Amino acid sequence: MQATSGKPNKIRWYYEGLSKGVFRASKCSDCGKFTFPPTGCCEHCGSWNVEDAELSGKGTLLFATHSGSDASHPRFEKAAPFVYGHIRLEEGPIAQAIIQGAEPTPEDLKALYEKGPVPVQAVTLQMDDLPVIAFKLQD
Amino acid sequence: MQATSGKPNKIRWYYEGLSKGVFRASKCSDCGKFTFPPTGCCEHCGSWNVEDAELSGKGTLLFATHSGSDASHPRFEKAAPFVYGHIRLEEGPIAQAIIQGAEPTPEDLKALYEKGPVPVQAVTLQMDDLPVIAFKLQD
Amino acid sequence: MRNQLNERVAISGVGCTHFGDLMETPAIKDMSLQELTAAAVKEALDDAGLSGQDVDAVFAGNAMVHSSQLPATYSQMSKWTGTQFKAGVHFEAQCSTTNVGLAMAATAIAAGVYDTVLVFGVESTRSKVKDYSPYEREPISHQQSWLWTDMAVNQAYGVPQGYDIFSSYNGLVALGYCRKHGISIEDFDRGMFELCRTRRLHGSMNPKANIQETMEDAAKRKGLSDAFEYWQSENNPFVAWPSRLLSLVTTADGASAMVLTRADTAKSGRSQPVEVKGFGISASDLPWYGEDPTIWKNDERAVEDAMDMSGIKAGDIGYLHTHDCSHISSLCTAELIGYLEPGKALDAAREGRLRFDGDRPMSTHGGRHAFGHAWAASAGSDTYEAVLQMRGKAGKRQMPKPPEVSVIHTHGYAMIGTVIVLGGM
Amino acid sequence: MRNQLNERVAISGVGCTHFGDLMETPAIKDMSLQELTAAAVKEALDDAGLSGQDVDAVFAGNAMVHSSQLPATYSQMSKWTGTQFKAGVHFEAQCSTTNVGLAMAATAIAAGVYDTVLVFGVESTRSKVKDYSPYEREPISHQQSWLWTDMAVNQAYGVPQGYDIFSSYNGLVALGYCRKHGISIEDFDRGMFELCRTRRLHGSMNPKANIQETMEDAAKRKGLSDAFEYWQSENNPFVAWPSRLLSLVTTADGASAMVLTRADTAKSGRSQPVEVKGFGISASDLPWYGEDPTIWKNDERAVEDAMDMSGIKAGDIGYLHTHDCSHISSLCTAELIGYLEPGKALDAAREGRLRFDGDRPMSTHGGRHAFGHAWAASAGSDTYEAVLQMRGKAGKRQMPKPPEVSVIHTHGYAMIGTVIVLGGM
Ligand SMILES: [Zn+2]
Ligand SMILES: [Zn+2]
Repeated sequence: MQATSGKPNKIRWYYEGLSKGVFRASKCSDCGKFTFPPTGCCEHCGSWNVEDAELSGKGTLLFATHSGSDASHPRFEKAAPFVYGHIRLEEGPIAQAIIQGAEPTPEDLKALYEKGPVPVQAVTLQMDDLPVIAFKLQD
Repeated sequence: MQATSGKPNKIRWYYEGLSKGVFRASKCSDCGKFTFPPTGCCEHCGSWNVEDAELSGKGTLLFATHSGSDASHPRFEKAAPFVYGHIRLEEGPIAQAIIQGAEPTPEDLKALYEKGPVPVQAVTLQMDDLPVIAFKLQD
Repeated sequence: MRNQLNERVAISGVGCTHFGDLMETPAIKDMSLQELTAAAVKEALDDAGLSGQDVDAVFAGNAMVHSSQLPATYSQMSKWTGTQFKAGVHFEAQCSTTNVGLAMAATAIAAGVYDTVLVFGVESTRSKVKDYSPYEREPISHQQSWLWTDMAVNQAYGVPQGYDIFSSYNGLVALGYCRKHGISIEDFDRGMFELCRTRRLHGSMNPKANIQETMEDAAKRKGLSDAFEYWQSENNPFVAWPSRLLSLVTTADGASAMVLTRADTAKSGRSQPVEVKGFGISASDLPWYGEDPTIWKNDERAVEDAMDMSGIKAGDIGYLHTHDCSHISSLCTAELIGYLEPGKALDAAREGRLRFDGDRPMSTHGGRHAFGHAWAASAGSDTYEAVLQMRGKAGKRQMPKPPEVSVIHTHGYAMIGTVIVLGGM
Repeated sequence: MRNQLNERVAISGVGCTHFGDLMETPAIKDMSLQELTAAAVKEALDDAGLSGQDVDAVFAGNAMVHSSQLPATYSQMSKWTGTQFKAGVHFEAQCSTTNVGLAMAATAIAAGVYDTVLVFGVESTRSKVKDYSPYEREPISHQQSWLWTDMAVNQAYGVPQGYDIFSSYNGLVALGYCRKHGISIEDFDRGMFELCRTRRLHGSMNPKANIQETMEDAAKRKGLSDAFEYWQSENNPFVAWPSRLLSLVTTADGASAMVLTRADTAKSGRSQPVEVKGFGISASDLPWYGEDPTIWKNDERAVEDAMDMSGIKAGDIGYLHTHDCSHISSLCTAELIGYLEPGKALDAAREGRLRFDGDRPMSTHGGRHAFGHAWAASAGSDTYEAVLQMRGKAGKRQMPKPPEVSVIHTHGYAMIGTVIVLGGM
């Protein structure tokens, strides 16, 4: 997890992974749980004994709604409004992220809600200045 | 002390005075001391029973040094470096402000230091965006 | 932790300004943040019968330093509040600020250090310092406001990746609630309407509220005869389906203050004191909930700690405020606390039970929507309301029977659940 | 106020990073503020033999939110320090931050609420967030740095009217000191040189210091054989006559942390605990002094309260740090405390009495000039040094006889005098 400067910067490391379609996390050697996205400490038990890890990107979309139509951040001006979802990842972590494969309309969202949990796969959206994680509906 | 909008804003009121060469303060009706520049509360005893007041602008320069040569604020880029002094006002308050009538050189400042306390008079410096108080050497 | 207060602590004075816009609202128009703060502080000190020189310490709350540009707030406010030379600190726990300040003040008194502590919160969410002016302000754009507010949200991985407050705090929670309790989207929408109608009613009875117009009057103003028609109209779009705009916070500028003191001296003050019986605080980064969006672990911890410290049970609560930047989230918290039956919060709203004159009164000042939200000042406005209700001094919106025990829950953004328990003395 | 701690409180762990530049200094280069914080926290928790999940509350210090952009610091750091779901608050008292946090933590423990509290401070004074990047930083210009730092100074009337930190904190104080004690400007200059030389010596013995080069080595590097010649050269201009550049703070990025706990459980920790015997805090707006620039009323109050709470006298102090953003101000404070004889501080510097091996050791880490200054992290670095000295673990710069009582004074900018008293257990 050496960053470009030769020093550890986990945040840079995460985004460098994302730009290559790799979903980086850290895994606790004590309790075995994942911290996603990665830090240098286990968010569950506080152990500093964590290792670099990669996640499959597989997950289940539990609920989906949408963002505001005016982006709250300049990075997302072109993208807003977007579908935003609540996801359980295969390896355990819960994530919230942009969802691809549905429109941010009450109709699409209601259909998704009535359908219940559906499988999703993480993908990388390359924004103007940063790669961003998103999840694509799988059916 | 009504500000332009019809509501009290003591800060605006102070600067409006300054732009006319008037040195505004508040005076405590309980302990009789001045709060300069003005607030709505006596800085000495905590009383809310304060009245608008004007100061004469007369004072005594106790010590003088100079500012940095690179202004720490854009407003003072043209003025820096300037002589900066520690002043006892006739009405009691202590003030620190720009001093006019001496150069910010070790020579001038040493001469001022060796001379000891000297009388000064408040004047208004009109900066690009705001009037600023300064004190002029009186001899 | 032992989770007890070794000595009894009381609130002996409270103050709160009108919540509104420093550039528009007549009651606070053109005031500096120094003067806005002083107005709340003066009310609290007068209420306690004290001056700024009588307090031992000042806990100065302000969250969005980008709009206020007044860090070291303890010293910048000291000549405006008469508190020169007192101990101080500037702190923030975002929208929990003032009540986290109350907790810190309570510990400083119960530790034996201070006898009297002034806590205040001040915020401008509507405008910022103009250029380098010492008094001119200018409005903040919608995006600027969220950029600065969202600085409190995970800056490494949350905000950069598309985090959206409306989704996380409203839409997903709403869907989780409907799914869990088998509530239809239509019933949800009707329940949210009724809750907002109650909050608007409360706001209309509160001369300090940001919005004092009832939903019925808003409908009339728009030429609609029916408030629910107004609710479902283009005046109230979905901000995060199925949650609508009027289920949200309205932003405001404002200040609040409280004076805390040793309980044994509080009774000799000017006004009826209220005891700080307990508190609980628990912070969490995103995501704020696991698979079930209605259960927030940080709230569970905060509630548990506050209940434990104060020794009260849910049935003892006579008045409750839960943080309602998001109305649906506030109902989840009320159910978590046990004030409302699980899954029945919307029914309670529809039945008017959450009104000031109902059997489960909540947020009688109008809450974050009608009273308005001024980040660091808001928790103090909630406490202010609770103290007024407990004293029987809440004016038109006074609960018929003043509560003996009040609980105030707030969410400090991004995220810190904070619960305080107040009791009569 | 009663000014006592109802229960005994100890520091059971301390941590501090290298102070330097996140964009340049090898030991911390390219670290995020989250990682910089975690490094200090890990050291403190390891020192105490605890994990983040063992603490009850986190007091998160950060002063210059404009450079860090991490408000709600308690939650933004929680996954980097293992402290999810703990109580928290973000606070600042500028350059007193970490020690004001220590005082707040001590009250929270002595009140009976928490058993263990983590306090940290983190700051970047050298760089800021670049654009909207979650990890890239860029350097701050001199003017930008002062604009943001001076936001802590009276924004109504101080900064807008030409306030200058170098004048207020150095030049005027120096002149007041010389006048009061009949010291010539030449003797003043020589005394300031000797003080700086001592601090540089201390920095050279501290592997975490911002400047580890002695004055002699700096002179050599410039091709000068004599350190005093270097002092009087163009390398060391007057920044506020008669005060020179090298009598000032050097800015840095850094983080510090401490773990506070009940004294009765502290001894079962991993390292030798140190007791928090007392503290005093007093804030003041400008001007910080009256006619006599050497006497600051806020410091008088803070010193008096800390002495009173701890029950110590000046003669009990074995190690002293006074805030030395301005070296002359730091000497005035040492005289105010009674550690040095009035008017004799410059003599003490010349005689080497202020060195780690002298009879009046001060700022053995190198102080704000050599160790460097990272606003909210700095007071914690002073406490870190005091704890190391008291444990006999300060390496090359270890005082021959570890002090039994240490006093740490800091000035939170603009202005809050803060004094803490530490004692052996
Ligand atoms: Zn673990
Ligand atoms: Zn007075």
